Amino acid sequence: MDIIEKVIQRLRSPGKKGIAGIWLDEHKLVHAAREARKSGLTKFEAISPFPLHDIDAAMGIPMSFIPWVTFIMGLTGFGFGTWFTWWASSQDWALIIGGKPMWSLPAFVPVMFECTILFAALSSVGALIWLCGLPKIDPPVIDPDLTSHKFALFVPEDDTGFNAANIEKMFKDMGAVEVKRTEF
Amino acid sequence: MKKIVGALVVLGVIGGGLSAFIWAISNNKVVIGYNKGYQPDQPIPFSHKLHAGQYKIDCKYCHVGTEVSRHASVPALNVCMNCHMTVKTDSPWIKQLADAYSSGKSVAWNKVHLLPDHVKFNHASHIKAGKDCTTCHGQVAEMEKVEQVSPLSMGWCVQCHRQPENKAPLNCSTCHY
Amino acid sequence: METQDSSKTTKYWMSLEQWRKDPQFAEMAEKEFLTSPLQSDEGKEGWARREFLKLMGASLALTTFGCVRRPAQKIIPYAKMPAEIIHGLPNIYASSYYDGLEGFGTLVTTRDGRPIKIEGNPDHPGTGGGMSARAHAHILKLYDPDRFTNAKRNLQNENRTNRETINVKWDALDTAVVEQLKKGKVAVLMGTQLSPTSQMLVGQFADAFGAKLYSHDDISYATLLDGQQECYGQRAFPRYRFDQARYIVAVNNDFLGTWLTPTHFSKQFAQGRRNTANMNKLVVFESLLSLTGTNADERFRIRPSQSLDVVMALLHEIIVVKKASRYAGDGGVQSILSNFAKSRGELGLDVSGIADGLIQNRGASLVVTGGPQTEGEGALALQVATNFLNAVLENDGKTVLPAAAAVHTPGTRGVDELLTALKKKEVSTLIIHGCNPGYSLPSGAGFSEAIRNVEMAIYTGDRNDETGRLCDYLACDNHQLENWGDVRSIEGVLSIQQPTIQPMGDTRAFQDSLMSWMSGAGKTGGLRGAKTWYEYLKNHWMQNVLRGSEDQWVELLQLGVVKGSGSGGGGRSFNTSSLQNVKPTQKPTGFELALYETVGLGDGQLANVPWLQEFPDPVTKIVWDNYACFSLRDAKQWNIREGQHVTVTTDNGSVTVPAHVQPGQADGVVGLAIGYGRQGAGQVADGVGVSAYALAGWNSGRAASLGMEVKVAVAKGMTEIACVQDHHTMEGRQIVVEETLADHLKKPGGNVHRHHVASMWSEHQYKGNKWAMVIDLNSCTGCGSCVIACQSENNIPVVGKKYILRGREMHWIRVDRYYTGSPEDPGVVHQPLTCQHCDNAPCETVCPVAATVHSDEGTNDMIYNRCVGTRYCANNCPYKVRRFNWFDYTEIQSPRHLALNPEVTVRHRGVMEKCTFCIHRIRSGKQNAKIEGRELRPNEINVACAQSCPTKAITFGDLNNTHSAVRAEFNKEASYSLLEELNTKPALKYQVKVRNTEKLKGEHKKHGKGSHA
Amino acid sequence: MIRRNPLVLGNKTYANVTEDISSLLERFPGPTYYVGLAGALFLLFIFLFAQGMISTFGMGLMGTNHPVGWGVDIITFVFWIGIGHAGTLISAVLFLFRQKWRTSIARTAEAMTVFAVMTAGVFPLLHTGRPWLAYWLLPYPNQRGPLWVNFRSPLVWDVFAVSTYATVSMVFWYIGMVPDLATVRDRAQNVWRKRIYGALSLGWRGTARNWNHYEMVYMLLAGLSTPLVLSVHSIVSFDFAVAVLPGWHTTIFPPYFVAGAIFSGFAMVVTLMSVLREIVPVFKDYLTLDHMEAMNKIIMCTGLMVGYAYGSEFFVAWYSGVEYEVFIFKNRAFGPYGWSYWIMVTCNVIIPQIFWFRWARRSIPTMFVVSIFVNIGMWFERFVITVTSLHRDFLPSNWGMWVPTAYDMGALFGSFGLFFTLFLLYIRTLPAISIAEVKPVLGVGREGEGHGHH
Repeated sequence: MDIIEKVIQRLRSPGKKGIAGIWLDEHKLVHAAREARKSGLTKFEAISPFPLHDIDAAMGIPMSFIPWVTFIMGLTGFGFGTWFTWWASSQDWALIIGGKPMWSLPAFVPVMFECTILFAALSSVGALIWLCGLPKIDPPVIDPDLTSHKFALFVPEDDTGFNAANIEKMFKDMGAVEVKRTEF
Repeated sequence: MKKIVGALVVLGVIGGGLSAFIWAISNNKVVIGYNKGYQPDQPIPFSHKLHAGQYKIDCKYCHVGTEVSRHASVPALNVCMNCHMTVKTDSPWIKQLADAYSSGKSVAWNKVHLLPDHVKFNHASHIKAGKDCTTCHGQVAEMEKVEQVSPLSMGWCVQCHRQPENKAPLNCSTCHY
Repeated sequence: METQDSSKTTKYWMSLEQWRKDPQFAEMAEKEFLTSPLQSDEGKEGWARREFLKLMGASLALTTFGCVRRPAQKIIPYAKMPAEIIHGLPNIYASSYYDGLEGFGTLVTTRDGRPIKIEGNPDHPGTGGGMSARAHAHILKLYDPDRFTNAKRNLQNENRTNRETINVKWDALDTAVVEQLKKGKVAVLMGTQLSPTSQMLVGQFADAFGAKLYSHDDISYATLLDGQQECYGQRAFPRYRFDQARYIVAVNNDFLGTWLTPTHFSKQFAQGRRNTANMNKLVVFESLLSLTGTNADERFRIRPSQSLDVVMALLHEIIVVKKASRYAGDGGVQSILSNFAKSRGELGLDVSGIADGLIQNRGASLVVTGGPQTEGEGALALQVATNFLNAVLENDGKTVLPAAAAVHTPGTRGVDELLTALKKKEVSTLIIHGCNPGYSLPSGAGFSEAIRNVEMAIYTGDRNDETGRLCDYLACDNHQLENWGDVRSIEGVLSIQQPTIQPMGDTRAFQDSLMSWMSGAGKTGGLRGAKTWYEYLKNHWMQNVLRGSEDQWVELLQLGVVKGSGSGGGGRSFNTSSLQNVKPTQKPTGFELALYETVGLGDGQLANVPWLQEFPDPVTKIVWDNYACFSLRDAKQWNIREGQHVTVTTDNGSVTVPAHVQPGQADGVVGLAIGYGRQGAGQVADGVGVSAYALAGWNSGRAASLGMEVKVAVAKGMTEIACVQDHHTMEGRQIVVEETLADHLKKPGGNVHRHHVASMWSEHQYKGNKWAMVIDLNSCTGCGSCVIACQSENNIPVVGKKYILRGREMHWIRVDRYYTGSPEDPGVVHQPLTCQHCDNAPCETVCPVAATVHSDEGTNDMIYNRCVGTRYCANNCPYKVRRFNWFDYTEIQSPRHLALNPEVTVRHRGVMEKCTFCIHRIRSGKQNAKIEGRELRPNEINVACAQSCPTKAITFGDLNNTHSAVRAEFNKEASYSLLEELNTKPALKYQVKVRNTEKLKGEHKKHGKGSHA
Repeated sequence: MIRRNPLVLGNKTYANVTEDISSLLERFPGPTYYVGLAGALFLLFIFLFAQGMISTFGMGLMGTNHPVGWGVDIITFVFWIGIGHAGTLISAVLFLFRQKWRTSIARTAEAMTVFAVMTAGVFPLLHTGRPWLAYWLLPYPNQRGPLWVNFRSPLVWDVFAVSTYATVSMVFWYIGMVPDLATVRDRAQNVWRKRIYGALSLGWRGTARNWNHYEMVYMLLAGLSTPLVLSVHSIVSFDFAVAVLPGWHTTIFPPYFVAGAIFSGFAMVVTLMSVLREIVPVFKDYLTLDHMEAMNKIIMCTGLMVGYAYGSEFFVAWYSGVEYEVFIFKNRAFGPYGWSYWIMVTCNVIIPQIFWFRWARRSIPTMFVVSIFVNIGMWFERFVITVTSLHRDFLPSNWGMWVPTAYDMGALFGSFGLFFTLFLLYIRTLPAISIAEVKPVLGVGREGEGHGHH
């Protein structure tokens, strides 16, 4: 029971306090993000209803390393498929089937292939969920329209060089339609 | 980094546990179902401990045909009566037995070791191969009430057939036809 | 011997008599099978099922199929274990049995006191272990739910319309019957008794009551007997030696399928065929396409009324044209032959070549004629002419031997005399046994009216069938498996019949009935002190055959047959004066009727056995129906389609039946099978087909159809005819390979196109046993005995007409029949097809759950309990031998389930099944060898189909054993694999079919070179 | 550069898009919807009844027999699996090819895939004689030795392929939907609604770091799905191609089946879209005639491909010189089931040729009718392959006919009930057009407007 509570605790991860600025134009957001980074902030987040291509560079987010997970797990899947078909068909219980040898490789290729894909795909998604910290139960939402047509930057209080006044000012300068102190 | 280590630890524990379970299930270390330990009451509390243990009556004296037939049949009442015509005739159980014998109604014993119909186990071949009754049935001579000590699952059968020293066939049609 | 050598094995079968010597058993001498588990409670009715289930609790357990929850089960052991029973081992008893006029030596397998299978006794000199489909199916008549279990009385009003049937105690029945018998004017109507002791007993019964004996068989061979009487002065069946004949002519005679003793004849025929260097030739003239016709080397289509003309034409050719007989100078013969000049011309066949063949094989030829379709005006003339032809060919004493014994009790008369007596009210008590005159006498005989004139009619049949409902008392006879008896087959083999089960109901042997009536009336003089039929029989044998030795009696019961009986020859002389009555007959101008007997149903007495109703006719492959057969030309002309209802009318009556268009049938002939249209025969038989006797005339004591003109009218309606084979030609594919004898002698298997196939895999090496089978298509006559043998052995269900129509037949071995050449006059080949146990089995590859895999002994195993039923294996089987359990076929009507073989799992709904090469026999054979601590003997293990085959066309055994028969056959040049180009590497090979003819009817399309992968 | 038409009509703003798509889930649909749902439920009931009867009493209720061991169940399985290819193809392959027009149809096409695969998946289970033991096809550890499955069997490949495909396409569909579910959650007023969609959206908030991983995974899934989608129908075709039967044992089957799958899948998408456009008029702005036309072009193209396959089969049969092959193809076209062959050719090859005309490609009624014909034709293609090959194979003594029963019909038509019930419930409960994906392409074809972000 303890474990379950701990898991729930984790999933409930309470928001951090901070300042959020809201824009209506994604280009302005990208610009603001770039500026925020220049100002030395590192832990700030950009929130948008759809992926923005330039934001990664603007925020200095490196390329996701999930492809490595995919690749390694794909290889694992392939290896597992190969080993398992070999082991089950020729080692654990060798049955004479259709006059074929116990280790009739071509017949096992589909299984090996599907194992590769399945391992790769599920582990990629698993990695996504893990890395995004999902699932989250009732996470704080800055503005419900952030999943519709608004764009936001959020700077947590524990960010390096956090200065509430400076940040509020910067956001306003950048054309934020709203700046608020909030939790995220 | 801590996250990754944590993930690996969690995955490792789950994977290890799962593998252990799979291994245990596949190798009869854990038996689910199959009525191992079944120990029903019998209409007449026949004691193997007394007959086979104390009096050392050979299994095959009562379970006739075991050396030639598929079945190690439960003895007909006339086998019981061979002795109990004279032995312990005043016991109420023996009276019940004698009644059943003379009326021809027989006794409905509860079957302890049950294989489904699609499994053709042959007692004679196993006896001929030098297997002792106790290999599968356990120390019946010490049992007051007979209990199923082996799982009688297919994996349990196969485990023994796989031992090279048993030279036992592993064809499906060895048992299923 | 090819199969097991019985004398050398420990104890192959046993008899109760051995135990009887035991003093304990001597006390029970009165009651055989006292210890049978089927013994019913005193005074209780019905099957003693409770006791049975007690016993079977262990072996017929509910199948759990992966279910882990324990079904609580009981074990109920015997209170007093019968000494001969070891639970789990079969007891095999030697016995015998006769079906119609065919006697079989049998080995009856019993399990815990219930017979489950009848097999041929390989020591029987007549059938040599071969069985017919009907003989196998007899086991299900024992377990027929519609069989009466005790004596019955029909309460009748004066008009003898039965309204009610009540049970009657045997005592009451005996009292009533004895009272009646004392009044005299007793008549006994019987089917031919092949039991010599029964014949004697009946004679004594007749003496005791002054009873008159009459004979009637549902399929009558009286004309054949009359012919023998006329020509040789002996009214008995001659013994035919087809094995000695090198040239056989059959005119409307189906000696391989239905005539007289077909199993015996098939064995002989195949013997004369297997050695191709000295192979016989079979020429068939016939109206319908019979099983014999399908095996002919040359076949000619004639109308039934032309049968005599064919024989006369042959005689003319031999005597007059070729002057190859001592009768060439006989003016009387010449003048009789000259009477047929006109009909010879009408026949329009050139028989010169056949005559040459017969002349060349003088003394080694054989002419047989006649069958149900030639009964009637002129039937006797046909038999006389045939006898004459055999005499001219000097076959008497060589291929036709004098009879072994009389077939009837002396003084037996024909059924026509009984009818006369009945009509004159000269009979007050009529006892009917062993025949079903109410069914098989045509309306012209007036039997149902005539029987009203008797005061009491007693029938020994076991159901209220056509005859039963005309009688006052049903003194139900035992089933043959419940009875003591003996059989002297037509070929003269003496065998003993011992019961293998206590009567399941309160029925009584016919002979016991006779004896109790005799003693009831105080006329026990002839019984020589015997109180029961068993004592009478034993006395008779001890005194007349065994010369008083008890050991011999025990040995007889173990062997079943009297060694050396049935041999011996002798000649006889033909009486030329019999030819005086051979005259041409009037021939009808329109359609002619040809009644015929089917291989499956025969006279219809086993019509309530579902196996036989679902037994594909060897020629038409149709099940569950009879039908009017038309030739292709007639069908076209009359616009008759398959299944179209037609009304067939004769002077005697009319029936409306579905039509069947039969290739190879003579034009202008309507064929209709007898044995169908039963009434009161049971739930299975009733309502299947129509009774052909409605059309038959009545001619001197026989149901006649010869020369009978019929009118055919297309009626409204269609019936779907259930045929298990939808397509009838080989499409030029290499399926059955035929060769002419000349080609075969030059190079056996020369017509087989061999394929060069390559595999990407290396092959498995089978180091231990490698089971294999060879089917010699040249020996196979297509009789289908294997089909029912397999059905009986392997608990194969019957699915019914509806599902046959949907293509759901379940037979593990089937006999494919293909027509070759022109559809009007095709050649026919038969091919038994079962699982080929391919080394590279396509079915195994595709099964997702490995429910069908190869064993290391080369068999393709089907594991029912693993099967989930994807049916992929069946799709991928190029031979389509796999059968699927579409529904739950395990619910078998009680007590038919008692015939199930406990060695073979009863298959659950939704699983696949197929031929296992009788894996249970392989297992038990190997286990026996192991228990006895020895190696398997070559040919020790045999499969049910091979065992049953009358012609021994199927060889089974271990390919890796250098001494096995199958190894020699497998490697013969004439052997080939079916669909070899697929590289499935079957463990079953076929051997080419050889035709003793110049040119094959359907030439195979030559295959192109190049491999088909 | 060719000037292209706008992908989304009506000058939508981001808020418009959110409103258009999400509001559907927030109000009760019109009567048409309920009529449709009632019809679908009725068919579903028939399906459940038929399959229930078959499972209870046995496969014998269907028309399958010897020699035709596979009938409606397998035909319909392949039919639905084929349909289940278009969704993944649209979302994955077109995604990799950067075809922006895919965005508005991808979601529904994927949903169709998932439902079609679900519908298809029922059939191989229920076509077995003992469906309650169908789990034996999985190689799970057991107490029988352990006894594994036969990895050489195409049916086991099927189990792997179809279950992998079902899993991956469901995950792909779901992952694609997570941001939209967050949108719906954030719009929700009702607390339960908020909770349900909140749980479904996994608490997604759309941070840039999340989007970074998200887009990568989406692309990876697309990349993995592409060989997967090709493999699935190839493996389904192995069910036939690996067998020895003439008419089945053909190397052309994998590409032939894949082309057929795309063909039938797009036809089903067109069928659904043309109906959806009518049920939800606002979708006309998203599912424009341009979208429909693009799909019709693919239908025509793949139709020609299957036509080529039909011809090529005959050529190969003739060229191989195998008498069984030659016979089976003659029998297909001119045997007792010849009518089905000609239905197939007419529906699949001839009728789609109307899409050479631009008006036909852009006429909703025309494309609806054609897509229905293609669906019929593709069912008959599988019928022709399954039944005509089985009913006359090597030994003429085995030849027989297959006649469907009422239960066959119930299983076939009832399966549409299952599919449409799921589909209609999906329309009502999940965003039918990808909100997050449409927004970036609003600007395509709209020159000089502020929304284009390039």
